[in-house]
This record gives sequence, structure tokens and C-alpha cells, in this order.
Amino acid sequence: MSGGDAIRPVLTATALTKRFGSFTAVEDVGFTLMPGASLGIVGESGSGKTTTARILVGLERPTSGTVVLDGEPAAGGGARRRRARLIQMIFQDPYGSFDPRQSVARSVEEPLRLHFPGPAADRHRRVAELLDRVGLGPREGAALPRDLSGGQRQRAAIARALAVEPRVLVLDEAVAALDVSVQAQILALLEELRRDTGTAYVFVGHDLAVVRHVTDEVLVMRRGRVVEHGDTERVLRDPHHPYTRLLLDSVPSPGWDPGRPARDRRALDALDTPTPTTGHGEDQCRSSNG
Amino acid sequence: MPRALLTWIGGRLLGAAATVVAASVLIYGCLRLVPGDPVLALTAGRRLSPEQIEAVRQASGLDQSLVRGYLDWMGGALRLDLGLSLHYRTEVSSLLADRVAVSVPLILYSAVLAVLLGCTLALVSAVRGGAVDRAASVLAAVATATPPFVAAVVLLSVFAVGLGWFPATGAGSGFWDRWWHLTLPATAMAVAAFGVLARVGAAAFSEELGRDHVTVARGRGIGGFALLRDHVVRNALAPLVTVIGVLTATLFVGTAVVETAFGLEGVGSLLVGSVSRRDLPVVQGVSLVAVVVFVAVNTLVDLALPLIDPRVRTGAVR
Amino acid sequence: SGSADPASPEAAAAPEITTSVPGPTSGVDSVTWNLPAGEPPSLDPAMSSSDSASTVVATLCEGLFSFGPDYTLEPALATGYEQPDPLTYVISLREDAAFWNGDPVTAQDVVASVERLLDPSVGAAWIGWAARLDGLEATGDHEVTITLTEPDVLVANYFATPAFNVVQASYAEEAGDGFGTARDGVMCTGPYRFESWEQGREITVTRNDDWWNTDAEVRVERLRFTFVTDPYAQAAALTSGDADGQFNVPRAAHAQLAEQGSMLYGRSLAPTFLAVVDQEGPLSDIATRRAIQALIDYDGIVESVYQGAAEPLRALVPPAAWGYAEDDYREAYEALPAPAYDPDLALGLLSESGTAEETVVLAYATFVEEETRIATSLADNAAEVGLHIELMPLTAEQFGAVFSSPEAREGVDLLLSTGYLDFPEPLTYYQYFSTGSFYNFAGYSDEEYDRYISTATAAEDPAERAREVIGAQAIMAEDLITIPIASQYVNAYHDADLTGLVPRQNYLYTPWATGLGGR
Amino acid sequence: MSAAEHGPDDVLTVRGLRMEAGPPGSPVPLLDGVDLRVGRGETVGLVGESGSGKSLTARAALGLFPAGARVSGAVTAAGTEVIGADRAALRGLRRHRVSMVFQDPRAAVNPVRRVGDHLTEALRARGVPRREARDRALDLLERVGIRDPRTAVRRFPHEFSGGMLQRVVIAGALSTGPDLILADEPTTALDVTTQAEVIALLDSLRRERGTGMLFVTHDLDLAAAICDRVHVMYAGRIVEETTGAELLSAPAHPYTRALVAASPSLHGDRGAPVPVAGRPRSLAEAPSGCSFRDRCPAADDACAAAVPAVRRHGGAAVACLRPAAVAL
Amino acid sequence: MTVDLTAVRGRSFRARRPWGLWAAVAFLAAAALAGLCAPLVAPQAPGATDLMNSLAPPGTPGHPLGTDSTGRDVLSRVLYGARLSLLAPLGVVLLASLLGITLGLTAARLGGWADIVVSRGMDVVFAFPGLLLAMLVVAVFGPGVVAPVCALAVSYTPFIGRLVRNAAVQEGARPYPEAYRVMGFGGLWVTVRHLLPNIAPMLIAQGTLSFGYALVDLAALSYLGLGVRPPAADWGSMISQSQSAILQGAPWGALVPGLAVLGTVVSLIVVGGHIGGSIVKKGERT
Ligand SMILES: Nc1ncnc2c1ncn2[C@@H]1O[C@H](COP(=O)(O)OP(=O)(O)OP(=O)(O)O)[C@@H](O)[C@H]1O
Ligand SMILES: Nc1ncnc2c1ncn2[C@@H]1O[C@H](COP(=O)(O)OP(=O)(O)OP(=O)(O)O)[C@@H](O)[C@H]1O
Ligand SMILES: [Mg+2]
Ligand SMILES: [Mg+2]
Repeated sequence: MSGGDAIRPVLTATALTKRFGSFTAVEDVGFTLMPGASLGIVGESGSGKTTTARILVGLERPTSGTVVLDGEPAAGGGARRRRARLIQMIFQDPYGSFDPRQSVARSVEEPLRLHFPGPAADRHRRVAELLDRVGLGPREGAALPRDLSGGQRQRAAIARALAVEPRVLVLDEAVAALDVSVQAQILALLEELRRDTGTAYVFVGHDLAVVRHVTDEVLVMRRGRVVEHGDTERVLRDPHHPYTRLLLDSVPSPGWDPGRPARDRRALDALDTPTPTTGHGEDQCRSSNG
Repeated sequence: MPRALLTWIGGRLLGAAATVVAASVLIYGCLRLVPGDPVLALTAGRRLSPEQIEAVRQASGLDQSLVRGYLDWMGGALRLDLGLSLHYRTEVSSLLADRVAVSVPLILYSAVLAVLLGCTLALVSAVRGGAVDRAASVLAAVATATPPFVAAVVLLSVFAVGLGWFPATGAGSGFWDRWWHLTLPATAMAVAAFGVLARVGAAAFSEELGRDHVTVARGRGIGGFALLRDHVVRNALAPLVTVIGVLTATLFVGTAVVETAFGLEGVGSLLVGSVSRRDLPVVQGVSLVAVVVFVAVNTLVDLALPLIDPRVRTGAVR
Repeated sequence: SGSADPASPEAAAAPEITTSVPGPTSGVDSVTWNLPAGEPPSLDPAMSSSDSASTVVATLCEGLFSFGPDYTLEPALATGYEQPDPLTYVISLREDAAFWNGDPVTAQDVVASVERLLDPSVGAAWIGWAARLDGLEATGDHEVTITLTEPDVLVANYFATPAFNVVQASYAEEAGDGFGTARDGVMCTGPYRFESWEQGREITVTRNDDWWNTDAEVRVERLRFTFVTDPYAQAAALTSGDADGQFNVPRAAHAQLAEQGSMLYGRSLAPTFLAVVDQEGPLSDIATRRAIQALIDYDGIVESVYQGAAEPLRALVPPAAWGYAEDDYREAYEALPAPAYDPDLALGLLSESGTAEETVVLAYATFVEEETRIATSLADNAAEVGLHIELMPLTAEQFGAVFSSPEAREGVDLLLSTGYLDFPEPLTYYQYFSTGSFYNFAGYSDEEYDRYISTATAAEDPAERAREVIGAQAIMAEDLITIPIASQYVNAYHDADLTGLVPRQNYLYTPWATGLGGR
Repeated sequence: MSAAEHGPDDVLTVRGLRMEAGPPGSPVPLLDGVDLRVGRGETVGLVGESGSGKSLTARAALGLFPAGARVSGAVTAAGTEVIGADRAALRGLRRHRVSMVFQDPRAAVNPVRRVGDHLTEALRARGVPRREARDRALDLLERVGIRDPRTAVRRFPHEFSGGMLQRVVIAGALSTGPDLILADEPTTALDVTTQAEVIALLDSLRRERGTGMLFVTHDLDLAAAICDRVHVMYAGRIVEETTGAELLSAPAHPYTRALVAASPSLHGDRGAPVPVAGRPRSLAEAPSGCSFRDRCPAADDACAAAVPAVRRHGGAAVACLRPAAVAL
Repeated sequence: MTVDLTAVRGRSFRARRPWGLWAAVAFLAAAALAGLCAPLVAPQAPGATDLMNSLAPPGTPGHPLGTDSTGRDVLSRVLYGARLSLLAPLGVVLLASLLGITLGLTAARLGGWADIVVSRGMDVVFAFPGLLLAMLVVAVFGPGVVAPVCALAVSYTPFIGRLVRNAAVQEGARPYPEAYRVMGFGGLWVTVRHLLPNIAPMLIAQGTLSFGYALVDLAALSYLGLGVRPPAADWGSMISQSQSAILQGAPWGALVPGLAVLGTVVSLIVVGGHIGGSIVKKGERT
């Protein structure tokens, strides 16, 4: 993999495991991401998608396992800046990911100041460029996040992430909160950026249709583990794992039978719990987050 | 009871005990902070022979190390022995016991007044909104801003001296007589707490009124009193009870002012008198009792919260 | 600024002094009497140096003698005393007196009571008289003999003060520390017996129907003492009838109360004055002291602060305290210059003074509203002529400490206070300023003054004594080690249904309530 | 639009519903001329992007209008005219005839009361005795597929997962045996797999009881899959009414077409989602005339003249001057 | 006393035209100005006594608001009294804020044991009502201003500290602090540059309310004779000094400073409520 002139992976995750107390949120997750590639992570709620994403960008320290970025292990603390130059993240809630008191332009400028110290004029030019790149004008740049629409905010968040010219962009449910028409705009923008800059994507989402359109490869997670991993088209057309099939069957389509996923799911749960008489299922009794 | 709940209750109780212990260290330590020889502060104004001064020094534990002195004092406190008053020369605990009989009914009475009136005004203003709400919030702000001594002077002038409806001083004896005697002081003390509760309550009630489940309940044909009781008041109870817990502190120290103004000999006026007489054993005793009462009330509130808001039980909230 | 115009049109009319009142005609079940100084710490006569305690104890306990209306000694537990020589007092005791529990009063009880008071561990304030005490013993079942080391004409006066209050020795011993407290109460012989003390609420005493003094008809069956201290609350309590009466009514309420009940005044033995505490500092120059006297707004104080219920003073001892040789005292008093507010004079004096630039620290008690106002006004008047008086307000305890500890007097130059005489003997007060006296804080020492005082102390003959005292008084007026201000009247209020009380200073030591009754 | 087919069997008819908020001087229009109907046993979809007025319309059927809103038009739910109805009539309607299921079950259920209270509350309000109400509640929980109803009624909402809680809400909605269920995005907050289960549940209940359902969603695939008819809403107006089957295959209004094109598909061979310019509008922000004209590639001056009238286009009724005229 | 602002915010005094707010701001500005410019506007020196002209009614020439029982001009004293009456609570709030922000941010940022220790410590202090702590301190050090101001500051610290801690934890749980960390910024930088400014409005609102409560507490202390020592005067001591004159039919000496206290505190509540309210308004728009 690391040999000579061959392109080396920009991101390698090996055997990532994360425990919160006795609860295992992520277990033995691993993958490699080549420059300019796009990897999807799908799964039901609580399957560990976000936790995995947070481990990648260093917001969460894995209980075990390693993340290698551009050939070098991404250690904690000290290497924060290097890691920031290599990997960036887009959050699901674009409003919350901005300091509500700062104009969008200032928010975009801030990482530039940290990573590319230089004359202010250059920086301002670069900010204008970045905003323009994601389709925002100077008027939007001067506005506070709260005065922008959801789509505009997500564009601004992308501009900010691109400011440091990262090799990898992690998108955690980045379009889930948007209306379909706007979602399509953002997806188109992401596709265009990937083409132009060669940034690799880790796209976390629960909407299989979206994942199908933006990723080449997909991980299907269930209860913290990867249950299926492969080429996106292949996985969606010909799922190997019953859970993946369940996910696919759950998506409405003409002539859809909503009763089927329910039956499949019970069958799948029965497989997991050999003795099914444990009172109420885990779905009925929530764990502590609420 | 689930194990987690028991652990939680145990934790709260332990925390409360720790708080009281830490507070008692502070209270005791104060004596040692007195500038100069603390015994001078203790004997100030009393013509005492050197032997007597030595006796005071011993009685206050000043001849011992800080730790020893504290342990003795705290040990005594646990046996309800808080030492001797320098002024009255009787046990602080017996002084307190007599005065509690005045202060406790006063505090309870004024708490009931503040809570009933405050919550009623809050509910009316949240439900009615508009001009009623604005008028209520002005009233609440003015009430919050009225210092108890101002309220006391006004009430005395109008209702005791002017109209003669209520007695001006004394705590009365017998249930009704006492109730009648304590009405003005309790009202004077309740004013500020009433204002705070009206404001906090209006905020809590209107917040609850705006919640989806209230709309849902309306959409299911639940209305009027039942809606307010089951979906608004019940839900706003948790923040309100918390505030009421904090307000007990206000009421407790409010007695200092109001008892002085109304000539009631309760814990508050004992505290004020002892502070100006620098009767430190009494000041320490009253402070300790105040802190214990406050911590106890707030711990009770904390323990009551899971009954009011079941989410607290599993730690889902807070 | 002070009052330039002496006769302000709004000056309050001076209240009338009550000299006699109609006697009571009917009995009263219960009278509620407020103690404005608050709940007494103890009812032990040994502790009765505070106003509150004295007011209550005076109804419960008696000494050997009592003061009559004009401060003559009247028999109480003693029937009389003889003085075989100036150093010996042989006191014969009443044989029919009994404690409330029926036990007779014995000479041993008397000796034990007096000795108890003298025990330093009790900490009684009443030990001043015993400076020249040599012996005290029971010389018969109903006879007690006291011997002195040197003659002291003042000693007999103390027989009527709490210094000689008699408590049952066995009871006091048994009660120990509890004696006088709410739990154990006291055991005395007086017209009222201790019934209950609900701490924080009230002390109740009931008539002692077995009192030896069968001549006195005690009309009030029960006295309830309450402890309202806040002036506003006191006024409210008295106006609304929650309390039936009290001594020392807050001045602001006088006018209102006079309209609805009896507001009574009596001349007092109390001077309010400035005492020099530090003779070395800014007050070392007599000119500064005289300037300060000229800066006191005498008229304003009498009319505004005391609302007319006071008289300005030329000497430390007020006229009411001339218990003997009254004409001599008057002549001497009137010969003293009448002080008046005179800023021009003060300005002149200060220009001569070598210490006019220094700051004078004036300490006063904040709990006496009137004195706060006097101090405030004085400081302001001084500021107008360029003298800086720095106010040092003191709480009750701090103020008390000034009298007992030199540390507490540190930094104080001048002290504003109100003292009083226990009986009308001017010598008592002037004695305090002789060399080495406990209350002579300034360390004042004048040979001539000391000579006058010591001669007076041994002078049996009133006229001779008066002559010596007047000599001392003149020196004092010249040296201004104390600057007299005014003597305020004793006052009392009771509601319209009561009668029989003539307010006098001695309510603190005599059973004042025995005269009270229904109209 | 579908007024012609309006029959006596309808459980809900909305005709010319207009709604305005804000001070009378500067009104904020919220809804304009909304027409729709739901027949007995029918599932009718209401789709559109956020702010289009779907929830306002659904709530109007219960007489739940925003505070201070001015409403005109006619809303007849289960035979009761809602607009201008007095309290008692509205209360009766809500207690007996119409129920609602909201998007977020966690917000819709009082968090401090027991699940059992939520279920029995509406029954108790209409005078059902306590015991009977409880038995009915147990029965309902059983019906919506909750195991061990006896323990469940004594639990608190936070002890349930989202999917389970939505079942409870549905049980509560069914407790009164309504003629009409208003489901406002009942599955948006749920996982896909759970969504399927809840939809299956709603569908089976509707079929058994013949209850009409107004199903609000912004998921076109979902609407197409389960609805008999679908109304598409944009900026406070209904722009198209069509059948579930034709929604995806033959959208008539440019907005519907744009939506379909923008939705990524999982199964079909549709290409990449096609973005639409601009962002969704509320009625207050919408341009004059056709509110979609500023985002519509086929718009011209005629579209600005007036709000387009409804016209038939195949099986659909469309408010557009040139339905299906542009290929997207 | 103080109550967590979080319970009060978002309501009251949000009329469309905030007359109340402007009136409150104007009152506070006037009070502050009165304190600053007292020497310029006061008709008399605040300490100028005139025993023969005591209790002159309002409207007396030279004494627009009358005189007190020592013949001092009430207006001048209220104007000068504004200095101490406003400065002392300001001291309380500034001191409490300094302590509270430091402790709150420390607890929120370090978390774990530091959080537990700081929070428990604040619980202990919280158990002392402000006035009680002030009285305890007075019992030890004697009456005055400095000691009670420090005591009140300490007793108000938990209110501010808890607010800061909770707000910082809450704000820290929003994605933007994490976004900054992902961008490579350090925790301290994010706290100081982003978290603190964002919780500032809430802090200011709580500070405003605390100011009002401190004013009342200090006035109560003066009223009980345990606070300001004469000849210095604040409004509380003026009220207590003039209280008995009410009996003589001269209420102005107590009334005027009483109204000054009331007006100031009501204004502070209005302003604080408004700041608190606008925080929520801002949040509502998301
Ligand atoms: N800090 C934490 N402490 C404890 N448990 C956590 C923490 N963060 C996440 N979890 C738990 O880990 C599990 C996985 O969470 P994660 O957020 O990664 O799921 P997800 O796949 O992103 O789900 P969703 O689709 O709902 O976003 C969940 O059960 C969650 O409760
Ligand atoms: N009480 C109200 N006062 C004023 N405007 C309101 C009120 N309620 C809703 N609106 C506005 O009406 C419009 C339609 O709101 P509605 O909630 O019906 O949209 P929706 O289609 O349900 O959207 P979503 O998909 O986000 O739920 C929105 O622009 C909203 O801002
Ligand atoms: Mg997630
Ligand atoms: Mg909606």
C-alpha cells in the first residue's frame, strides 16, 4: 500500500473501537480511503456512525484502533493542527456549527488566520473566493448565520471546511436537515467540489438514496459493527447481509409493503437473541440518552 | 426501587451532609478570623476579670487548636449543644428553641402566602397574556424590588396604626391569635418572594403552555381546568419547586428584618441582636441552623423532583 | 449649619413635668409593659445594670431600703440603720419579710446576697461602692454590720440600689448558673413574683399578695413585659394598644401618643455630655475644647433633637441631682456661663489654638438616635469653621467596650455619652474625674480638684460637702475635661385607662409599678 | 379542485381556506385558497417542502389555529363546520371524531405523566369511567403492538424509544375511535425501518376501521407509496392534486416535477438529483401571481398576472398555466 | 437573593414598543448621573445640618424635597447617596462575576473532578443566603461596607458560577466549539473567544438582576444598622434613619430614598428581563 509511486490512501482507519463505560458504540471498524474517493457510512439510528466520524476528525479518542492520515498516524493533542489541515468535518446542524455572533465571512476567515498567517488583504480575497466557490456573495458573507437559510449556512460551512484545503471531508448527515430542492443543490455542489479539488469524502447518512448518488463505496453499520462493506451500487443492488436487505426494504417505493420490513426485523432480532423471552426488547427500553 | 434511584438518593444525601460539614467549617472558622485576639471580640463591652476572660476562652474552645475546637463545637452541635450565649448566659440551643416557635410559623405562613398568590398571579398572567400579563409583570417587578423593611413600614402604618385591623407587634398565642398576629409580618416577608415567584412562574407556565403536548391535548378535546392542571401546572412544578427551595433562604433571612420591624422575638431578630452584640456563639448557632434548614429544604426539593419529573429518575434530565 | 436664630417659630413647646397624678381607683387585671431596650439577658439582680433588666427586677426584688419620691431612704427589707462611728453601719432587718416561697428573710440571706454580688466571677456592675469595704457580717438573726476602711458618705445611698438586693441564698446556690435565667427565674421578696419567662416573647410577673408592705395597695394583678426594640414598632405597639405603656418612648412618637394617652415627663439625673478621652492629642489645647463647646447647637438640640423635653446644661451634674444644699448648688450653677452656639467665638478660639488643624475623633453610640443627631450636627458645625471632627459611630457592644477596655478607646479623642446618677449626689459624678479613677479615661489630674473630692467624700455635713463639690465643679467648668450638653427628661407613656405613675429616674430601682392602677 | 367529487361520505372537506396572521395593518398571509377533501377510508397525502403550510392546513381541520390568526373559508370535519364553531362543538369534535398524530412523539406526549394517563385522558374527558378507560387503553396498546401493556401503562414516555412512543401516540389517537386521523409527518423523526413498521400499523388500522387519513409528509416516495390521492403544496397554496400512482410517474405542475427530479431515488434508474434554483418560500415571501414563478424555468410574464386557476391535466388537477409543458 | 436567570428569561417586558425598557434605562442613567454629578446638581452639601430646620416639608425654599430630622437636605442626600448605593452593589456584581466566571469556566472546561470540586464548593457557598453571610462577616469584623460587599460577592458567586458553567456546558455541546476544534483551535481559545462572548448577554442579564438584589441586601443591612457607617450614607441607611420621622408626619425622609431603591431595582429587573428575553429571541430564529 505504501509502496513507491503508487497512490497511497489518504485515510486509513484500523480496528476502531469506542466504549462509553460498558456500552460499546463502535467496534472493530476499519476502512481505507483513497484520494478523491467517496465512502458512505449508513445504518440505523444509534449504530455508531457519528461516533466513527468523530473519531476520524479527532473529536473522540478511540478506545482502541488507529487512524492514519496521509501516511502518518494521527495522534491526539499535539498533532491537532496537522490533522486539521488534512481532515475537516461538516455537521448536520449548519446553524449550530457557527458562532452565532460572527459574520459568515469572519467564520470562514478564522481558520485561514490560524493556518495561513499572512497579510489580511490576501486573506480577505481568499474568503471571497471561497464563498464564491460555494455560491455565496458578499452580502451573504457579511450576514450573521441566523440571517441565512439552511442551505446557505451549509454552503458557508463547506466554504469554511475547504478553507484549509483538506484532503478528506467528513460529512455527518450534512444534507439530512435540508429540503429536497436545496438538498439537491448541495449534493451537486459537493460532487462538483470533489471533481475539482480531489477531496475525499466520508459521507455519513441514513438516506440510502442520497448515499447511492454520492458515494462509490459504502459501509453498513449495525450496533457499532460493520455488517457489510462494498461497492455502493453492488451493496444496494445485491445486498449480502440480511440487515442491509432490511434497510433497503424499508425504503418506500411504488407497490411497497410496509409490513415486510417489520417481519424481517423480527426475524433478524430473533437471530441476535437466541433466547427471545427476555421481557421487552431493547428497542422498547431506551438507554440513557434522551 | 431501582438500584440507580437508590444510589442517586444516597448521593444527594451524602452531598447534603458534605455541604453542611463544609459550611460548618466556614462558620466556625469565622470566629478564628476575628482580627486581634478573638476573645476580645467575645468579651467586648463586658467588664470581666482575667479569670472570667480565661473562662470564656475555655468555653469557646479558643485555648485549643483550630481542629480540636471545631471538632468539639461540631460534636456539641450534633448533640444539640451549641454552647452558651455570652449575652444571655443560657444555652444557645434553648434560646433557639424558644424563638423557632415564632419564626417557623412565620416562615411557613409567608411561604404559603407567597406561593399561593405568586403562582395564582403567574397562572393568570400566563393564561390571559396581553395587558393582564403586562400589568402582572409590572406588579411582580415592583414586588420583587420592595425591600422587606419598606413593606413592613407601609403595612404597619396602614393596617396596624391606620386601620387598626391587625396588631403591630407580638406573636400572639393560640392558633387563631397567632395567625392574626403574624399576618402583617408574614405579608411583609412574602412580598419579594411573591414577586420572584410570579415572574418565574409566569415564565414557566407560559413556556409550558407553548409546548406541543399542550396543543396535542387541546387537539384531543382536553380543555379548561384539566388542561391547566395536568399539562401546565404539573409540568411547571419542577422549576417552580426548585425556585421555592431557593426562596426559603430569602424567607429565612427575611425574618431578620421583619422580626426587627414588627418587634417579634424570633430567630431573625435574635441573629440581628447577636450580630450587633457580637454574641458569636449565638451567631454561629443561628447560622448553622439556617444553613442546615436551607440545605435540608433544597435536598428535599431535589429528592422530590423525581416524583414531579420522572425524567430525573434515570438521569435523563439534569 | 447651626441655628443662628435662637427662637425659631416652630420650636416645640417644652413639655410639662409631671409631679403628681391622680391615684388609681380601680384594679387592673393585666398590664403589658414594653421594654424598649429589648429582652433582658437575665433577671439576676446582680446583672441588673441594663435598663430592661432593672425595669423588671425593680418590680421583683428589693434591697434594704428604697428611695422615696425625693430620694430619701425609706425602709424596705431593713427597718433602719445606725452608725456608731463613720466606719460602721449596723443595719436592722425587718422580721416579717418573706421570700415568695414563704421562707423568711434572714441576715444570712442578706450577707450572702451582697457577697454574691461582690464575687468577681459573677461580674456584677454593682461593686463600686465596696472600694472601702472592710467587713460584712450577720451580727444577729435580723442584723447586719458593715465596716469600712475609710469613711464614705456615699455608701448609705447604695442600700437602696440593686447592690443590696436580697435573693434567697439557698435558691441562688441551687440554681447556680441558671439563677436569673428563663429556666430558673429568681427568688426575691418584692411586690411581684416571677411567674414565667417565655424567651423571645414575654416575661410575666404576678402580684405577690404576701408582700410585707401591706400599706401599699398594689392594683395591677399581672405585668407582662414585652421586648419590642424597633422604635417604629414600639410606636405602633403603643398606638394600637398592643402595649399599655413603656419608659423611654421613642421621641418621634411623643406628640402622637400624648393625644391618646398619658405622655409623662420627669426631670432626670442624666447628663448628656462630651468627655475628653485623650488629653494629649488634638484636644490638648484648652482653646480647642472651648471652641467645641461653642460649636454645640444647644437650642437646636433641646428644641429639635429632644423636642423640648430637656434642658441645656452648664455643668455636668444636672439641677435635678442636687439632692441637698440646693440653694448653694443653684447659686454656683447660675454663676457658670450659659453656653450657647457661637461660631464666631469658636472661630476666634480656633485661631488661637495650636491644635486646630488636627482631626478630632468623636465616638458616639448609634443606637441612641438623639446622640447620632447631636454628633452629626456638631461635626457639621465644626466643619463650617474649619475644624475637622471625624465621627466614629459605635454599636452597643463597641460603645460598652469603650468604658471597659483601653484598647477600645484607642484613637478616640472625644466621647459623646449619656450617664446617669443612681441617686441625687453630685459628688458621685465628679468623683469619676479624680486622679486614677476608673472612668477618668483622659488621665485628668488636678491636685486641687482631687483635694475637693476627697474632702467631700468624707464630709458628713451636706453644706460642707456641697461647698467642696462646687469647688470641683468650677474647676471642671474651667478645664472642660467634660463638656456638658443637656439633660433630657425621663419619660413614660401609658394608655388612657391607667394612672398613678410619676416618672422618675429611680424607676430602675424602686417598685415603680405599685402605684399603677385603673383610673 | 376536487370540489366536484365532494360527496356526503367525506370525513374532511376544506374549501377556500385562507389564513392570515400579524397585526391587521400589516397582515402576514399564511394560507391562500386551500381546497382538499378526505373520503371515508381514504388516505390522502399532503406533500411539500417546509414552510409550505402543510401543518397549518392539517391543524385547521381540528380548529387549532395559530393565536391571533384570521381564518376564512370552510372546513368541515366529520360533519362539523370548524370555522366559527363554539368551544363545545370543537371539544366534541376533538373528543369523538378527529384525532391527530404529530411528527415528534416525544414532544406530543406530556413527559411527566404516565403513558397510561395519556391514553385514558381523552376517554376520561368524555366521561368514560376510570376502569373502563384503563381496559380500553390496555387493549389499544396491545393493538399497536406493544408487548406487556400492563407494565407499559405505568411507564413514562422517556422510557420508550421513538418508534414505540409513536405507537403509543397512535394508540392515543385511536382511543376515541375517530372517523379521521390527521397524521402530520408521523414518521419523519423515525428510522427507516421503524418508519415502515409505523406506516404498516397505521395502514392496517385504517383498513380495519375505515378511518380517513390525511397524511402530511415531505417524502414524495412515501406519499406515492401509501396514498390514494396526494395534494402538493407550495407557499401556502395547493398547486397540484393527483393520484399516488401518478405523483412520481406523471407529475404535472413544474414544482412537482422539480421535486421529483430533485429527490434522489434508490430503486429507479433516475439519474442524479437535479437541483432547483432558489429556496422554498412561505406564502408571505412568495412573488405575486404563481408563487413558484421565480424558481420555475418555464415562467413568463403571464405567470405574474394572477394566481393560476386550477385546470385538469390527465388524472390531476393543477394550478399552472402550462402544466407539464417543460421538460426538466 | 438571586434566582437563576434561566428560569426567568424569555418573558416579560417584551411589549412591541418597549416604553418600559426606555423608562428603566432612563431611570438608571439618571441615578448614575446623579451619583456622578451630585456636587454640581445638589442644592446643599449632603451633610449640612440645621437642627432648627429639621423635618421641613418638601417645597421649602432651598429644600425641594424637604429636610430630615437633623435638618439635612433630602434631595442632596439622595443624590449623594446614589454613589454608595450604586457603587457598593456594583462592587458586589463585579467581584462575583470575576469569581463566578473563573470558577464556572474552569469547571466547564476541565470537567471531571475539577467540575465536581468546583460545583460542590459552590453548593456550599450557595447554602449561605447573602444576607446571612454578610451578617456573619459583620459579627466578626464589625459593621461597615467593605466586608459585607465581599461577603455578598462571595454568596452571589454560585449563581453566576453555575450559570456560566451550565451555559458553557450547554454552549459547548453545540456543534460550533467542536467545529473550531476540528479546525485546529485550542480549547482555551475557543472558550475565551467564542464561548464567553456567547454567554455574555445571559451573564449581563444575571448581573443586572444580581445588582438589584445586592442593592436590596445592602440596604437591608444598612437598615439593620450593620452596614454603612455614618456620616457616609446610602439609601438604605437614609431610610432607617428617617423611619421614625414617619410617626411625626414627615415621611419624605424615608420615602424619597425608598422610591430611589424601588425605582432602581425595578428598572434593573426590567432591563435584565429584556436582555434575558432577547437572548431567547435570538435563539428562536434558528
Ligand atoms: N458521549 C457519549 N456517551 C455515551 N454514549 C454515547 C456517547 N456518544 C454516543 N453514544 C452512544 O453511542 C451510540 C452510537 O451513537 P452515534 O451517535 O454514533 O449513532 P449514529 O449512528 O450517529 O445515530 P444517529 O443516526 O441517531 O445519528 C448511541 O447509542 C449513543 O447513545
Ligand atoms: N403561529 C404562526 N404565526 C405566524 N406564522 C406562522 C405560525 N405558524 C406557522 N407560521 C408560518 O406559516 C408557514 C407554514 O407553516 P407550517 O408549519 O404549516 O409549514 P409546514 O409545511 O408544516 O412545514 P414543515 O415541513 O417545516 O413542518 C411558515 O412560513 C410558518 O413560518
Ligand atoms: Mg449521528
Ligand atoms: Mg409541519
